[in-house]
Amino acid sequence: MKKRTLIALAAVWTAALALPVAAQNKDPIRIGAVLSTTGPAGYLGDPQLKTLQTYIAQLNQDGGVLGRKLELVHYDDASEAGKANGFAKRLIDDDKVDFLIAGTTTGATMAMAPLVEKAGIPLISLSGAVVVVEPVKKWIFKTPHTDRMAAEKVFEDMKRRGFSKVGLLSETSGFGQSGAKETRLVAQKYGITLVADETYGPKDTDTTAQLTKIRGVAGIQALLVFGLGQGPAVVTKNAAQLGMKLPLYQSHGVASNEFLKLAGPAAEGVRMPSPALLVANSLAANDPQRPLVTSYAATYWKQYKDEPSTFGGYALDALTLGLHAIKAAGGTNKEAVRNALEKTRGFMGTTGQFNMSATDHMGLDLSAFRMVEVKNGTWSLLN
Amino acid sequence: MLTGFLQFLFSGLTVGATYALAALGFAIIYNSSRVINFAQGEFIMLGGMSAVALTGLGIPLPVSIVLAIAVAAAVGALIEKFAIEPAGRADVVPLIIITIGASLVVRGLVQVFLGKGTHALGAFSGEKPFVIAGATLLPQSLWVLGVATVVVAALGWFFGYTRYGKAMLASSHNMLAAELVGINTRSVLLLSFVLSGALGAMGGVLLAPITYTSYDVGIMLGLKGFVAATLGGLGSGMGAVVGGLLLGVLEAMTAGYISSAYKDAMPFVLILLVLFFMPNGLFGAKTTDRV
Amino acid sequence: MNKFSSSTLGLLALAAVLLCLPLVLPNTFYYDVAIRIAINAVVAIGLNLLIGYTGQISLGHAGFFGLGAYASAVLSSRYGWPSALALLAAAGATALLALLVARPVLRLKGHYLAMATLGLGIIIMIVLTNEAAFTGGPDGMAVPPLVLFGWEVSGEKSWYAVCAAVLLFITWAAVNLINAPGGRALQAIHGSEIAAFAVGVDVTAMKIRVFVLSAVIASVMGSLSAHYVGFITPGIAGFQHSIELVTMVVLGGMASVFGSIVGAVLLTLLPQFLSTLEGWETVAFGLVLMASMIFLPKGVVPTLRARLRRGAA
Amino acid sequence: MNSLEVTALNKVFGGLHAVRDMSFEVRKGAVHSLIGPNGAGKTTLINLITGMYIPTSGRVTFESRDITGLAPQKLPGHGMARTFQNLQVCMNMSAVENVMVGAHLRQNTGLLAGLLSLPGLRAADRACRADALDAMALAGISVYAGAHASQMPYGALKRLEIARALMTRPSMVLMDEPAAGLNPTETAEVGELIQRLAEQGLTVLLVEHDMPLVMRISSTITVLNYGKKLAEGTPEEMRSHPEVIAAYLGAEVEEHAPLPAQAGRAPA
Repeated sequence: MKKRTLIALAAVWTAALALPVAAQNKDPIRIGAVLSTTGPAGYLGDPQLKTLQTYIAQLNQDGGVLGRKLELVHYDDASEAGKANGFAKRLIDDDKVDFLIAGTTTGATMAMAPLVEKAGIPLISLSGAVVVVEPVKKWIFKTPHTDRMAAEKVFEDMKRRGFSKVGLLSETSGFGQSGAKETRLVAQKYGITLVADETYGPKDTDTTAQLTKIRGVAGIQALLVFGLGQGPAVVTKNAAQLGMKLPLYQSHGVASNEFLKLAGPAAEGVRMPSPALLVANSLAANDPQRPLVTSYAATYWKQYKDEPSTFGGYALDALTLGLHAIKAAGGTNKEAVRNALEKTRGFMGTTGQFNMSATDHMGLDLSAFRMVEVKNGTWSLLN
Repeated sequence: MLTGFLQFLFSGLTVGATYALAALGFAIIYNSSRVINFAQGEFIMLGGMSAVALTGLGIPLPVSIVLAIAVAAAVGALIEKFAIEPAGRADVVPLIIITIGASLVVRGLVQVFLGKGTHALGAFSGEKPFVIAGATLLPQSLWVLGVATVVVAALGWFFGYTRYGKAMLASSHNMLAAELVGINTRSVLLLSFVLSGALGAMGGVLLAPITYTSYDVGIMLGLKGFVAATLGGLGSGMGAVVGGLLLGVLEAMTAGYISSAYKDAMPFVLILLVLFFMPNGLFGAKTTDRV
Repeated sequence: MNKFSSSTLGLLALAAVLLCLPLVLPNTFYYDVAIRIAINAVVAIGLNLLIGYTGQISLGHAGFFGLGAYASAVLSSRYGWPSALALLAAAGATALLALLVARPVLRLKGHYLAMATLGLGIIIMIVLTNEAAFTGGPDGMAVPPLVLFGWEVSGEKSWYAVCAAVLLFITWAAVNLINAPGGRALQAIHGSEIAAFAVGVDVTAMKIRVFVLSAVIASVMGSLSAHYVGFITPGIAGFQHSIELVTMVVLGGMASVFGSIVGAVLLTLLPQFLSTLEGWETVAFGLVLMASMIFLPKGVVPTLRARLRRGAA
Repeated sequence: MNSLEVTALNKVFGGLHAVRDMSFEVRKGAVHSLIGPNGAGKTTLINLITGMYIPTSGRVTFESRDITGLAPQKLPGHGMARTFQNLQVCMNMSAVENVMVGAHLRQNTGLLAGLLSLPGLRAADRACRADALDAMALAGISVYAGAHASQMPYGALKRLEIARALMTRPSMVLMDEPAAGLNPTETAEVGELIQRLAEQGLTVLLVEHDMPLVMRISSTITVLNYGKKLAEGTPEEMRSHPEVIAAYLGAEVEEHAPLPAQAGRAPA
């Protein structure tokens, strides 16, 4: 074993193991975050982390909260629920954080749930599935709309257009499958029968096979695609390629300008439920959400030269909700902060108006969603 | 019902052509070094992503494409120089881990510099699909199939009729014998990585307009390329092409006729069945133990 | 210092470390890391019997880990089986699948064997993802706590005790096997299959037995890990996890039981230290993998042992 | 009484008729040598007998039991052991362990038994280690008792393989060029070893190129050429047999004048 190679290897290992561990000091309000900034859900977690970092820095310049500086301790769970569980334990036991903003994906949130409930520390989740808050868990709240709400908003619009035979094409990811489950549940409530039920893989590069099958279903009037990332864009382009005239609905998962860029002209006429953030400029002047969403969009653009995504908005709301509760509780006592969170009413966030209660740890209603349609390449608000 | 079948066939062949290019990349490297290059998928990703990044800087599409292929070829050379060569005569498992490490480094760098979003590359010649008996075919698919055939033919010529090509084949059968007759096997290994890097990038660039690209598309495409190469018989060029096309078509048929949920499982079920009955793949060379 | 006594020394050292650790660990987070290391080490030791000692490759062993975890979870939460029984049933089911697949798979050699096992692992993960009715699909499912003979194992300290005991037992058992006739037959297969034939070893049968053994060990640890974490997602059966397990075996040292433990320690700690690298973790993890395989092809423990022996000689 | 009988054995690899209608017997306790120029089919014949290759036609019986085409791992059970032309030693194990593996069929090789190190097993293992050391002593490599296989020279490894074969307690051993690559003193020692084993009643079938060794220790010699039996008999008969000399020195020698006596050059 040549001397030189052994030293080189020792250097690699000591460099990896000797990284500075965050200094501990008592004062600041410590916010723990476990987000997926790499792996399949990486593009969801990335804007969430950037939003937290930007706003915490800004708040610290304005003197922090209750005169205490804010400190963010973040770990990346690489879209793996097992790692999220491990890092949550590190935040609770080792870093001793005051509250958690964690769980880009539903899987990660549910993996941390048993820990949080046992340790007794508030966690605000950024994941979409309704299972996060149903049945209600004492210490767990969430800011994103649920997939059930998205399905209901879509079915409301379909009923108005007289559609009753609808197809469902869902993604085999956490978001897609729980969305599909909720869609199947609420369909009858709106007198809609699902005449087709197909799936596609999150990283699929071609869905013409599934679409050809759906197109062949007799009497089908519309298609709901439940997924996020590149999948729905591939479906939209394939539908155009096949010359399908079927009205196409998407989930709030793709309510972002990235979808327009990817789908291109094929997206014309596509409808979806979307948070206010996407159509900030076309909101009515007196709309209570307008100032919030426009300032968030401006702040994010100034910092990253990129449009904010709805998923980043969930993180901002979680941060403001958490700090609002700490102010209301006058400190970072976990039980007090939890109670304050539960009593939050009429709180305006980028996602919508939060009216929490002992039985509803999300507090959003259908008004938080706006139906939008793609008209000549941009989003237009439908009322 | 014909339109359905034709549609499945077209989409299968398009995706299959990329699997074939990836499988060829595997075969070339396996041939000259017995290394299974798990970073092959990242070359495909690198092709697509660098083309998107370059066009984003305003560089015209054709130039961006050539540069993207060059970038992937250069990365292939770097991996060979700094990972495969220092490893020397390591055996199968450590070499597999080294190439996986290399794929992590490539993916990590692209993720940091080109971000995590999904990108699309403009189609080479428009988006208006051709309609054949009800089934539609994108012009880009023709580009994929056309370029793939040209590349396969060129490789057939290179390995069959040029001195350097034959040198590469010789060193794949017996590294020592090749060295004894004066073939610089080190540069053969380097060329094989450069060539398969370029091949992978070509596949990535061709497919990007149809299927988008992001920093992590390489993982599944690489695995499918490995399945296609093994299906055809490791190290056999013909096997790689046939394996790739067969895989793409069968995948589309599974999605169409069986269940779209198990589309991704099909290649692996297929490879298990093939290996159970033909332990050396469809065209792989039979090897008997010499005692 | 012949091989046998150095292993007893190793066993005593391991026992000592496992006993003293609780005095040193500052809070339950460090227990959590120790527990994950113990679980990974046991799976790595089982896998090392297959890869290091018998010379067969498996790039899909996380599939058996995931199968054990999900079988245990489904049986205990959806069908109300007592968790100990569910764990054994899960191990039985995994053994059956491993047995079914082993015969055709183990006829293959080198890269084809790597491909077949890789495919097997991915198929298992896709099935776990798609059969949402049982497994809760991609969002995973909750797992009730482990009840061993009436004692509900909860809290880091009791879990640490269970996992440390299992690690000590498996290390002791693996060292026994290596020095027993069965272990020697496995190593003979790795040395030269033809020599093994010549002394009457039924090579295929032995390969199948060690494949099933390592699959069962992975399944049992999958079940334990599921009960410990309390929530599982299909990702635990994925390709990434399989590669981590193989890297632990190879980095620690092929054909070295204590090497697998060292490999497990290094690979489990690494993400914790790399987590402060903000976005560069993937690059760093890749570089560490490559550097270790290039500079330490024989693995950490065998290289140190060779250094020691050369130093002493 | 014959321990091995080969009748009308044929093996065809594609176009090549490697072994052609081969019949011969090996008497119990004899040292029977198979000689012939390179490519005569000697190793193929051994591999056919020991089940490495499946015969195209013909029959092989060992101690009056038909073992034609029997799987190689079944033969040690019936008392037949072998060594190999190109060394088959497990370099990942110590010398003693290599020899102990020879006792595989007599030991409890269950994995569970091994894992739990059941009481009987540890005692049996100690006995097996002692037997292995005896076998190594017999083979004249006791000096390597503590060594690892990878540290041993080629000559010692050749004899390690013999020791391993002996550990299976065979009644017959097929040795494929045991003296290949050995220096003269080592070759002499192997010769004595084979004779000692034959005296203890072991039947030996030897494939060897070292003529002095073959002539000194063989009781019968069979000469092969192009897969056919050319001649068979005692060493003296073979020494002067015209066809054997022709086969070895090549037919064209016949046309020129016979070679003067001191033609051979000293070995390089």
